[in-house]
Amino acid sequence: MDSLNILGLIFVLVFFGLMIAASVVFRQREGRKLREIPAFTRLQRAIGLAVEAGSRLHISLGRGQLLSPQSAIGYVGLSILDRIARSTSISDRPPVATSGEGSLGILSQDTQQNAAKYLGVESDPMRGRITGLTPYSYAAGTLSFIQEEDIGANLLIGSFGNEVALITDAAERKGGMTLGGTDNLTGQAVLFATAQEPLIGEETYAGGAYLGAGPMHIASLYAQDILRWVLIGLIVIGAILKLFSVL
Amino acid sequence: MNLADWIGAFVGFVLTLLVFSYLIGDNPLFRITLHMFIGVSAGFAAVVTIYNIILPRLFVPIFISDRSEQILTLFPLILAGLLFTKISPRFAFIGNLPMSYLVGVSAAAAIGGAVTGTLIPQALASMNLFAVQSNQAFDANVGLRLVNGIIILIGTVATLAYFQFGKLSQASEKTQFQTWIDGLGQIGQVFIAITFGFLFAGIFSAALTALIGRVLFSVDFISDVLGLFIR
Amino acid sequence: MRNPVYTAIAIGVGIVVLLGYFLQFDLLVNLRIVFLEWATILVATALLIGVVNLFIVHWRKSTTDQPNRVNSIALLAGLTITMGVAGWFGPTDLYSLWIFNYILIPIEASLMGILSVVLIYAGVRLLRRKPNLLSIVFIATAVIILLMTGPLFGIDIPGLAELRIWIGKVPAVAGARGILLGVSLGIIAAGLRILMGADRPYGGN
Amino acid sequence: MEETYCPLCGKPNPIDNKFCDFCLAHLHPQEGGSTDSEALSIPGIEDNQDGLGGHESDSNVPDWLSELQQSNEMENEETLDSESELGQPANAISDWMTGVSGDGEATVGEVSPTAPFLPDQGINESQDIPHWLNDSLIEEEDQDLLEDERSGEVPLDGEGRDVSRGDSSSPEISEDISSGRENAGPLAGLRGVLPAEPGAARVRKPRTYSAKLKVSTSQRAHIDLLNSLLEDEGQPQPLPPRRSISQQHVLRWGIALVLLMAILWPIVITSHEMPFPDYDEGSAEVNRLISQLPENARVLVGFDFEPGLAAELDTAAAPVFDHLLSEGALLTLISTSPSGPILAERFIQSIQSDQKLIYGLEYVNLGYIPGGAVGLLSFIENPQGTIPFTIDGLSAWETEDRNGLPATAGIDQITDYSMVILLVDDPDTARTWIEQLGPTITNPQALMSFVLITSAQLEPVVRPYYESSPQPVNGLVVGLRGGAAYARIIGSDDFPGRSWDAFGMGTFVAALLILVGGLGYYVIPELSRTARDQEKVKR
Repeated sequence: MDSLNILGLIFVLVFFGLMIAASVVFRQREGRKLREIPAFTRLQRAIGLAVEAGSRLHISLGRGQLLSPQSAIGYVGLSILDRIARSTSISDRPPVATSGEGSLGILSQDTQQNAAKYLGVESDPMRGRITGLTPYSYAAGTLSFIQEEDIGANLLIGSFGNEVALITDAAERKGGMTLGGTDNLTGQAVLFATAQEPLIGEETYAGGAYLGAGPMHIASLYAQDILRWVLIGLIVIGAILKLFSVL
Repeated sequence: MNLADWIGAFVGFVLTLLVFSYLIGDNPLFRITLHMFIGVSAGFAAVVTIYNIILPRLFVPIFISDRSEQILTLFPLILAGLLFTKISPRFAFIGNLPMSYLVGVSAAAAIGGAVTGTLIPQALASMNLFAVQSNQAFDANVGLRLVNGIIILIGTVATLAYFQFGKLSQASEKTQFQTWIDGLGQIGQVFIAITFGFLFAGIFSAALTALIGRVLFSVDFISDVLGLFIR
Repeated sequence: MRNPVYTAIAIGVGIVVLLGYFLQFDLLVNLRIVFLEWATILVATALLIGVVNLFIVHWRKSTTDQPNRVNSIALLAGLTITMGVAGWFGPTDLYSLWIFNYILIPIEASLMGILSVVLIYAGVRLLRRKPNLLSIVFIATAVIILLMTGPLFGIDIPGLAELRIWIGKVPAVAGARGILLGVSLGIIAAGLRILMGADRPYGGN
Repeated sequence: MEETYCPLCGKPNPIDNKFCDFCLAHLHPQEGGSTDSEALSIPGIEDNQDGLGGHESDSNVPDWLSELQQSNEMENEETLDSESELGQPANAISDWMTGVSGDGEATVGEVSPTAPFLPDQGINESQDIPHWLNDSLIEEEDQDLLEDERSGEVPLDGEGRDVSRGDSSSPEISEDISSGRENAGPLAGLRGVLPAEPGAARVRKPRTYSAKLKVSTSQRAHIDLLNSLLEDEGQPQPLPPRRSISQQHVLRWGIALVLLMAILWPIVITSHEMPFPDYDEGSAEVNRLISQLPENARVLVGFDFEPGLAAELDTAAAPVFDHLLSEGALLTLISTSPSGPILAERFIQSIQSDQKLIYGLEYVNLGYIPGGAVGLLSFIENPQGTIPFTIDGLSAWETEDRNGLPATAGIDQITDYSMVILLVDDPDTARTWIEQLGPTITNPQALMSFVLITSAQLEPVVRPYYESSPQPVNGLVVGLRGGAAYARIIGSDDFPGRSWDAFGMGTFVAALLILVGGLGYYVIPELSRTARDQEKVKR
């Protein structure tokens, strides 16, 4: 088990090194192009349309526990919230974030406040709402929020289970666009069928890079791409070694 | 059934109908029910948290533990106190300290959890499919297991390849390698669709069972009430 | 003006906890356990702050003259009564169980029941919205699994039951594993961005 | 059930909508695709556009050529129209020509050759012309000129705007060229002769031009058109009324109704036509493991599901717990979600009616472990240190200086339990438990077994663990199906047959709805679209 732990640490350190290297290299010259993810392309258009039409953008951050791997998707949601808040805060109706976990709610308020400070405008704590504290009550609260507000586009980037179908259904009834991505397998299956623009698995984590949240987001995608093949190589080699009982 | 159960069954029946009214369309009664639900579930979550964490971990050690444990408990007590300033927008900045602490710990926990809880076990599981000789030396179905193992391996690799973000060549024309990777990604998509389809059917089964549960409850309640009057 | 203190705290604590996961030195492991223990208490505190936040927001809504105030009143009533009863008698007392059994479960289970209609609706419309190979494979798999999960009136379609088991054992596992591995790569990247200070979701920036 | 998708915002709209309900964009792009016709997509002139539709086929003709063709055709159409409508003789053209040539001054002025095609009824001075162009601003002599022009009784199409839109100089030029015949000189009688020096022969005193704005009839008509366009722009277009009952509503209602009927039928009829599943390996394994438990075995039970799934997990777990309690097991209840402890208590209460369990003696509720995976690992490594008290504040464990509860007596570490049963609905929670408990379970020295009772949605996530070797999961009861299989194994009559029947009907109807409805929803609009396309081609 110890050797596996060391292997894990090496993996993380290599990841770290690759991210730094990619950010340094691509600061000096243009990096490779990213493949197109249609959902993000349409999202950018939807953001523009929503700002023009004076309707709200709603970012749902999910209910991921902060002390588990589910927190990571929450952070991705927060960086997207930050990016959007900085670009649309000047409009009449800045984006509103809903979350289903106490600490995520506080972080969403902090993120909005940072964005407001950056733009030099007043921040409103009501833009980071906690709509429920258990999965289904969170879905219920977000459903009511969508029904009551005039929302142009809903971004569901966070940890959701099957209850997310209630949110996407409410958004569809209201006629708003829904883009959804989560880390939870059942949540992904539901989003695949119900969201207008579903994101699959790792695609959700690339949201920051595709929406221009910072160079480190793009750098981390390159690191992911390299380590993906390293991982594939390790699995294939390991399988072959297992087959011949070497390992 | 005693009176409390009768009242409870009636309340449950009415609430079930109110929620089902959403199937006809959104309505104010449905929203009131939802809000009540949010309140009740938040109330339970708060009480269980107080009973299970705040009291035994934050306050009890202060009174009944030894000195060193008391001092150790002071840190989270102070951090929790600072965090409570987040309630007021004016003093919210004081709460940034515990929040940055929490974010640091949680990011590390996420990485640690992903590596030790998913990355290593899932990769090992993919490799172990091929450990046929050591464990199943006398298994007649070794061939079949191998074929299944190869399919799982291809599926896993193809699904991972599907997520490739960067284009492999700068040129506008696709290189052969890029075409090959794209093809692998397409295979990966099929595996993803199968997984989602399976999960979707499972989720539906779970939701259907919940629906059946509510319908059974309502039918039983109605028949009980009718039974009362007919008797 | 960014406050470097907060960033330093996040990075410092994060690195200690991360190393504690992989390196089995007593000091590191103990520090990790203590830091996580404190963080657990903070998460619980944050949940209570969430409840207070919910209360304040809806208190304000219910005291202003606006059309949705009755919703806020319902929420406040649910919250205070539950906290009062469960807090006073204990969360597993009979009174608390009455609220749980006859208010919480009927609403949540009914919402789950509604989900079944929502899911069929989504399934019916999927092919129209996204007419591609993925949707066809998705629908076909879902239909096969659904048919073979239930008893199907005792009709035995040869091969279909075996197909269901095989799908669950082989291709569905492969897809799930690929997705999980991809997600864990994403998690590591997102976590490392925080530990580098590239993402700072906490306040004070 | 037909729908079309907005090319701009991508939202679904009823097929017969012209404009998107959501963003008001054109739903059906203008066919023909020329910029001219697009620019002219104004309600008032759509008919005329249809008349131009014939040019669609000439897509490979150069623009300039197609424009010329277009203008010629229009000219012909208009002439014909005017004749038929007003009964004017075919030589009406010569009338206006004479009229113009008769008044030499007028030709020098800005009288456009298009004047005769302009509608006199289309000009409504009082209403249609902006105040800055009102007659009061126009000189009197120009007024006269206008009068002259108007008195020409030009044969015109009724739809003034339509005609004026097609108004360009090219038809007039071609008309001039084709019909102009030289009257005198050596070229007399010949058509299409260019005048040697137009106007040179007409000697006259240079006239004084007014600095005031002069507006010819054609300009006036153009102004009229522009004005009407501007007015149209200014006036809010009536939004296509959003139907309160849309196709989506009907579809939803239909699905809900069919599904409810399908599950109500077996519940009301209570016919029990659906056979229980024959054999389920995972459930059989759980049954075997429970049967092998020693007397008064300590069993740790994890309740990690949402209250919404209580119906499924309660029903699936009921036969398992019937069996477990009949073996005399003592239970420790635990959870990693806040609602877990209450669900656990509720479940125990629900089975109490059959077998009275005494709190503390036969079962104990430890409440919930916070911190997800971290908390769970901590509990597995050190149960007593992680959760020292029960949910109601009692000391949970037996220690040197404290008496514990009988249900947990003898438990010092996690491996002292004979079995761990987890009721779970979330894939991440399930994986967390399996990954954290895995090393303990797969240890060949361990005597503890790990059994899962899961919601149906978790099957692809948990089955690989059950199938793998060594097994981190020793037994598996999946959803209602697994519960029914278990009930059959132990020969229990308690399993609700009504639920199973309704479940069978529900899954069958759902599969049918998705398959037939999905295909119908996709195919019918496709078919009707093809039919429409064919109709268009025919037309």
